[in-house]
Amino acid sequence: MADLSVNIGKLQLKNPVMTASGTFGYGLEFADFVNLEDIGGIIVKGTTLKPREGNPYPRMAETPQGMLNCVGLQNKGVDYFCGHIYPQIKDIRTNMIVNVSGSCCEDYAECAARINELERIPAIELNISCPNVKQGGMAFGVTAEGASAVVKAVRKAYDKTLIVKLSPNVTNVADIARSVEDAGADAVSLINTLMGMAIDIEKRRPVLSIATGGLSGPAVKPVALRMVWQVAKAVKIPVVGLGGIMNARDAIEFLLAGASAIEIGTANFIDPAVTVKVARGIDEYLERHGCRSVREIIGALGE
Amino acid sequence: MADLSVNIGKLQLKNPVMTASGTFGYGLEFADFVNLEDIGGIIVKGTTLKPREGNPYPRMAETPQGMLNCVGLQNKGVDYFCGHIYPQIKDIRTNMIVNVSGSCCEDYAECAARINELERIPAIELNISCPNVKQGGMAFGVTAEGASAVVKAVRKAYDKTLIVKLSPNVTNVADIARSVEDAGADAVSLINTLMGMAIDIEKRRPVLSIATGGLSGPAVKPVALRMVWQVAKAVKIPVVGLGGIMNARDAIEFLLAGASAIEIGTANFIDPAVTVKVARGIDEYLERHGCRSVREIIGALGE
Amino acid sequence: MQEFDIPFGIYLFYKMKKYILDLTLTANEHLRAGYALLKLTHEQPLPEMCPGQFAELKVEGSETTFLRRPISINYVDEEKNEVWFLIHEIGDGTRNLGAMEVGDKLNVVMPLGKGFTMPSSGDEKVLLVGGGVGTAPLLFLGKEMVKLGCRPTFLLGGRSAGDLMQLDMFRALGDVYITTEDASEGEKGFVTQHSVLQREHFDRIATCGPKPMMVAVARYARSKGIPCEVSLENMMACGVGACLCCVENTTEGHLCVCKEGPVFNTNRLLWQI
Amino acid sequence: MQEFDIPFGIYLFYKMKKYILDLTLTANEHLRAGYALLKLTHEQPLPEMCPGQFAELKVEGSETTFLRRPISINYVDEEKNEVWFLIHEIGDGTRNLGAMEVGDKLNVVMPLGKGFTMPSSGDEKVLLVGGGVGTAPLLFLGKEMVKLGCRPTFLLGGRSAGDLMQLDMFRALGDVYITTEDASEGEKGFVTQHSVLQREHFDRIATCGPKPMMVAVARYARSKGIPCEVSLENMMACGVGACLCCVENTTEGHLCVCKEGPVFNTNRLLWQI
Ligand SMILES: Cc1cc2nc3c(=O)[nH]c(=O)nc-3n(C[C@H](O)[C@H](O)[C@H](O)COP(=O)(O)OP(=O)(O)OC[C@H]3O[C@@H](n4cnc5c(N)ncnc54)[C@H](O)[C@@H]3O)c2cc1C
Ligand SMILES: Cc1cc2nc3c(=O)[nH]c(=O)nc-3n(C[C@H](O)[C@H](O)[C@H](O)COP(=O)(O)OP(=O)(O)OC[C@H]3O[C@@H](n4cnc5c(N)ncnc54)[C@H](O)[C@@H]3O)c2cc1C
Ligand SMILES: Cc1cc2nc3c(=O)[nH]c(=O)nc-3n(C[C@H](O)[C@H](O)[C@H](O)COP(=O)(O)O)c2cc1C
Ligand SMILES: Cc1cc2nc3c(=O)[nH]c(=O)nc-3n(C[C@H](O)[C@H](O)[C@H](O)COP(=O)(O)O)c2cc1C
Ligand code: FES
Ligand code: FES
Repeated sequence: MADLSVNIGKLQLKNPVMTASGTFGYGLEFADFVNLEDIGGIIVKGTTLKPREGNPYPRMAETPQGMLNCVGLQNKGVDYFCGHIYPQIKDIRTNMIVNVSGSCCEDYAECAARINELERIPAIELNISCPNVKQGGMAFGVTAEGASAVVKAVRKAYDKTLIVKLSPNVTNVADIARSVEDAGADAVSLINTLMGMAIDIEKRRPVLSIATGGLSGPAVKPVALRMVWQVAKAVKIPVVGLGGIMNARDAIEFLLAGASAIEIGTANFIDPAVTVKVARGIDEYLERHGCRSVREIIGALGE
Repeated sequence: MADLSVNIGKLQLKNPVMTASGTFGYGLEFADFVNLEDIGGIIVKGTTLKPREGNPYPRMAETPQGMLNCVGLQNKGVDYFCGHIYPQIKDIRTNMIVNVSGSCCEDYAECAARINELERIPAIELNISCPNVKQGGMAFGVTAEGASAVVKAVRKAYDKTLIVKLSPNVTNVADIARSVEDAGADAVSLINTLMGMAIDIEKRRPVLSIATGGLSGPAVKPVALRMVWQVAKAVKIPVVGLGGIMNARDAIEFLLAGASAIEIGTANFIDPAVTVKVARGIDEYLERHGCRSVREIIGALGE
Repeated sequence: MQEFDIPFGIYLFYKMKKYILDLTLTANEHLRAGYALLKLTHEQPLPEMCPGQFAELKVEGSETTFLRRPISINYVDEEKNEVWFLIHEIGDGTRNLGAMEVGDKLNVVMPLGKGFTMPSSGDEKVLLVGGGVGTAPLLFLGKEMVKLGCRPTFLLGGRSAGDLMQLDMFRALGDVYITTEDASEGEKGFVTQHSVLQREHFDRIATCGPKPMMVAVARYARSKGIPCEVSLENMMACGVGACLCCVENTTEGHLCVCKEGPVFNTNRLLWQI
Repeated sequence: MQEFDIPFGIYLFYKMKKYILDLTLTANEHLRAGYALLKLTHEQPLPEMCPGQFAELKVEGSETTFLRRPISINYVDEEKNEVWFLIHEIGDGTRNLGAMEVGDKLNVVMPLGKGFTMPSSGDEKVLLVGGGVGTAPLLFLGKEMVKLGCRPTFLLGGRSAGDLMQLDMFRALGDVYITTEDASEGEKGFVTQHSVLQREHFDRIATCGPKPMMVAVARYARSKGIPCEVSLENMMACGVGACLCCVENTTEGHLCVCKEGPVFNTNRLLWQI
């Protein structure tokens, strides 16, 4: 068995496989299918300062090798998280990471500050890229200035590992990555969903309640991989790669493109045990290629 | 049979189905499979002022429900087109439209001026969005200023129908659409390919010769549809929709989203006769829904 | 650790463990055009399941089907170690399922969701109302009720006689009343127009079928003050309460049909009843 | 109107019309592990095809196969109105093709590309060199040469005896020489080491197989001044010269393998021979 451990800032992962926010609940929903402690990190649902009901139904549409969602950050707010969810997940022996969202810098910072107090949460992932909420969300993620402002605000309030999740719905993702690096992020993760749409031609109206939603799954993998490659070349901080990863082969593509770790989202819906299979598959690949550590293949892309 | 005719600027199409540049050659390659005159318009290969050899091999990678290409505008230049191709295609009784590319405003304008002289070419599609060439190409397509400059230059040199093809690799496609509308475009078409990447994990290098390429096919359809919808709301000129259209249902989604016509690209590789099938399928849908004309469903999207 | 403190009001249904299983098809019976009854088994004893719960089926060989498909548990044959799914072939996914052949493997995640409330005594008079493929979960429900000593009453509706499936099995479990819109079997009309509703009193109603039917049943139940549970459909992605795609508007806010349901007491729903 | 004035140096091969056909599988013979010989027919007479041409096959039921797959025409049986494809199962697409069952439909676009140059007289001594699945087009080529009165010489290579397929059919057409790397059949070594190359003189060589083999054959041909044609592989999308994805570097610039090839005279290639 190869050494699968990687570091993201001060965060130590036993393997580079994490779960993507919004697709793995609080981990507990998958406890029947996988040993949660075999996963490098679990990034839980998007959490906001105040509770949110999310968008009306329908929130989901299937697309060719992908899906659209417009959940819209439904969650019971950070207080509920700290009081009710945290006690249930704090003893899971892997990195439990909270995905934090907001609609203004203050909200983001206050939410992060609250989570900073939770001993067993070693990192947050700042979601500045959600396409499914009217205010804030993606707005921060699409300009270097917006991204920088929110990261600076959170950085003051949060002293553990700060991962910033980038939007793919931009002209130049490397610029935005550099701006959040300068603003103090410990790592970036990408991609969040691509903004898309589906139409019901019989009813002649959008399938989703708010017309548009975020595209995820294998369909977006080529775009995600390109962006991870561009960002890994542009910044010095670690990059976490995601978008359409279905198996170990996909995961290794992201590692080779320069990602220090990866996240698995939509694939959990197709195979609830996919995470541990990917970790095992990476190990097999390393063995086959005579690598002692997964770190040997991170960014190891020839011409 | 419903009335399938639509207008794009001064251009009259017998039906809203066109072929996407770079995927249908000069039409002749498909003459064994479909009656070319049953297609609303044929947009031929990207043409540049000077001949181009394109990128080295490999230029193609298959992806989940899509493909990447980095052909890089291989073509023999506008002189060769005018002298050798035009005589062969000028008598095909449908709209033969030339897709024009360049690396600076002058090249675009000169190329367009040459094509302006060809009697049987009623329109050009200006490709300001090719992700596969180093200079120019997409660079023009990703800023409102760049797009506006090249459209203004071409508008002076070209007096027939000018369709401008937009890049999806941008933060705000509606802004760019508005800027080319203001610069004098008669119509916009979108989307060109999304920039993506694929990696060969055994060889540990990118699959494509220039690392990245343009993603097309069903995988991109949700993104394309969303952008067409956004642009159709933002501009008054007609919108031509494309990206992943495989069948009549897909085409109708684009029409409902606000496209006055559609283009079919990658689907021609899967079924060389798809174009006429889509035209027929649109007709059947209209009959079934009691519509006399396809124009009744353009932009007819409820909430 | 795996216990949930009711976040979002979600709770585990009998804390039942969920499994990912590769089942083997033992029979595919085409009960009528467009409907397939799949019978599947496993080399291990099948897990415990409750009526109203469902499974997420992985569709193989369909280029257009990306996500799993939620299908109710139609019946469990403990002796044969079989689980049955009744499939209405309405799209590519269900058509591929309906085309399965004996010996084929089917990957399922199950059992999922919260099923019907079981009667607290054998004396309860329970009415089970189904329409179309919505009759599927009622067969298993009826069977489990019989085990508890109940004799359920079934009220099944269809457009015409040919629409009704598995009638023999229903009849073996309890009284069966039928309505058809064309009067080809039973009384003419919709289920809520059936005379048995006037004649008899019920302590509890469970229903599954097209939404207009379920709304009408719920309205009847409310008018009589009878507790009523409905099994809802919804577009699902994860099936385990993780993605929050499949919400229903309830008195407690947005609840996930896959986890808090698919069975809900109508009192919790914000339907216009 | 459909005639091409050699744009990009591309010309129509005998101006042959291309068809989209739904063929029916009449046999699937597993010649050895991982290789399937598909025999297909059509209710109409099959179109005219030339050796070296290929077809684009639509793979059904594979979630990961999006594009068609280019496969050489292995053989045409005019009497039975059959076309054969020899499939090496190396990925999802070819594995799905290899799993086809008698009676299944296969959608093909054919015939595509430019095949081998045929000898100008029956007196020409032609050497056909193949390796691995690259022997596939040589069977059809040999057959057509025999029709012209030639007796072709086949030189076939493999790692070991079990790798060689359709030997009986080759032997019925001409002399067959074999090399295997493990000496389990014929001479030991690579095809270019076979003694027949020293003993006999050939007027023309055609080859198909792994690139290193084809390069070695081309080098031999050049050293002897013999005209040599090779059949190239390439990643294809359209298969008809429309997308320009499948280029090979030639003395005339980038040429499409699907339209200007797949067969090229080695003089036109920029290979390091
Ligand atoms: C808890 C639950 C239990 C179910 N039990 C059964 C059952 O026992 N037997 C059975 O035949 N079906 C059942 N269904 C419905 C079944 O899941 C859908 O019919 C199936 O997913 C359709 O897939 P498809 O690929 O065939 O159709 P698609 O091509 O995906 O869709 C065809 C049409 O059906 C609609 N549709 C698709 N999925 C759903 C859905 N989940 N809910 C409502 N409409 C949908 C689409 O919008 C579209 O108009 C159940 C659904 C749920 C949520
Ligand atoms: C003109 C032509 C004629 C051919 N004739 C035959 C034939 O008669 N019999 C036969 O078995 N095969 C033939 N091939 C090769 C065949 O097309 C590929 O093996 C097939 O496309 C692989 O598809 P797949 O889905 O099984 O593999 P994939 O999963 O797509 O790929 C598996 C591996 O093979 C490589 N590969 C895929 N396609 C090609 C290709 N076209 N060329 C080179 N490498 C590729 C991939 O990079 C990957 O490493 C021919 C190819 C061409 C271009
Ligand atoms: C149903 C659903 C809900 C999601 N919710 C969130 C969220 O709350 N916060 C977030 O940052 N990303 C969210 N995402 C985005 C995913 O974390 C991930 O970035 C995206 O799905 C791409 O990865 P994938 O293709 O592996 O799914 C969500 C995605 C899905 C499908
Ligand atoms: C092989 C290939 C070559 C292309 N060449 C061009 C081109 O020369 N000019 C252009 O504007 N678009 C070109 N495109 C983009 C298509 O015209 C189209 O915008 C894109 O493929 C999306 O549509 P689709 O999903 O229907 O293919 C090319 C696409 C492909 C796949
Ligand atoms: S389907 Fe994911 S929460 Fe219900
Ligand atoms: S595959 Fe399209 S040009 Fe050859």
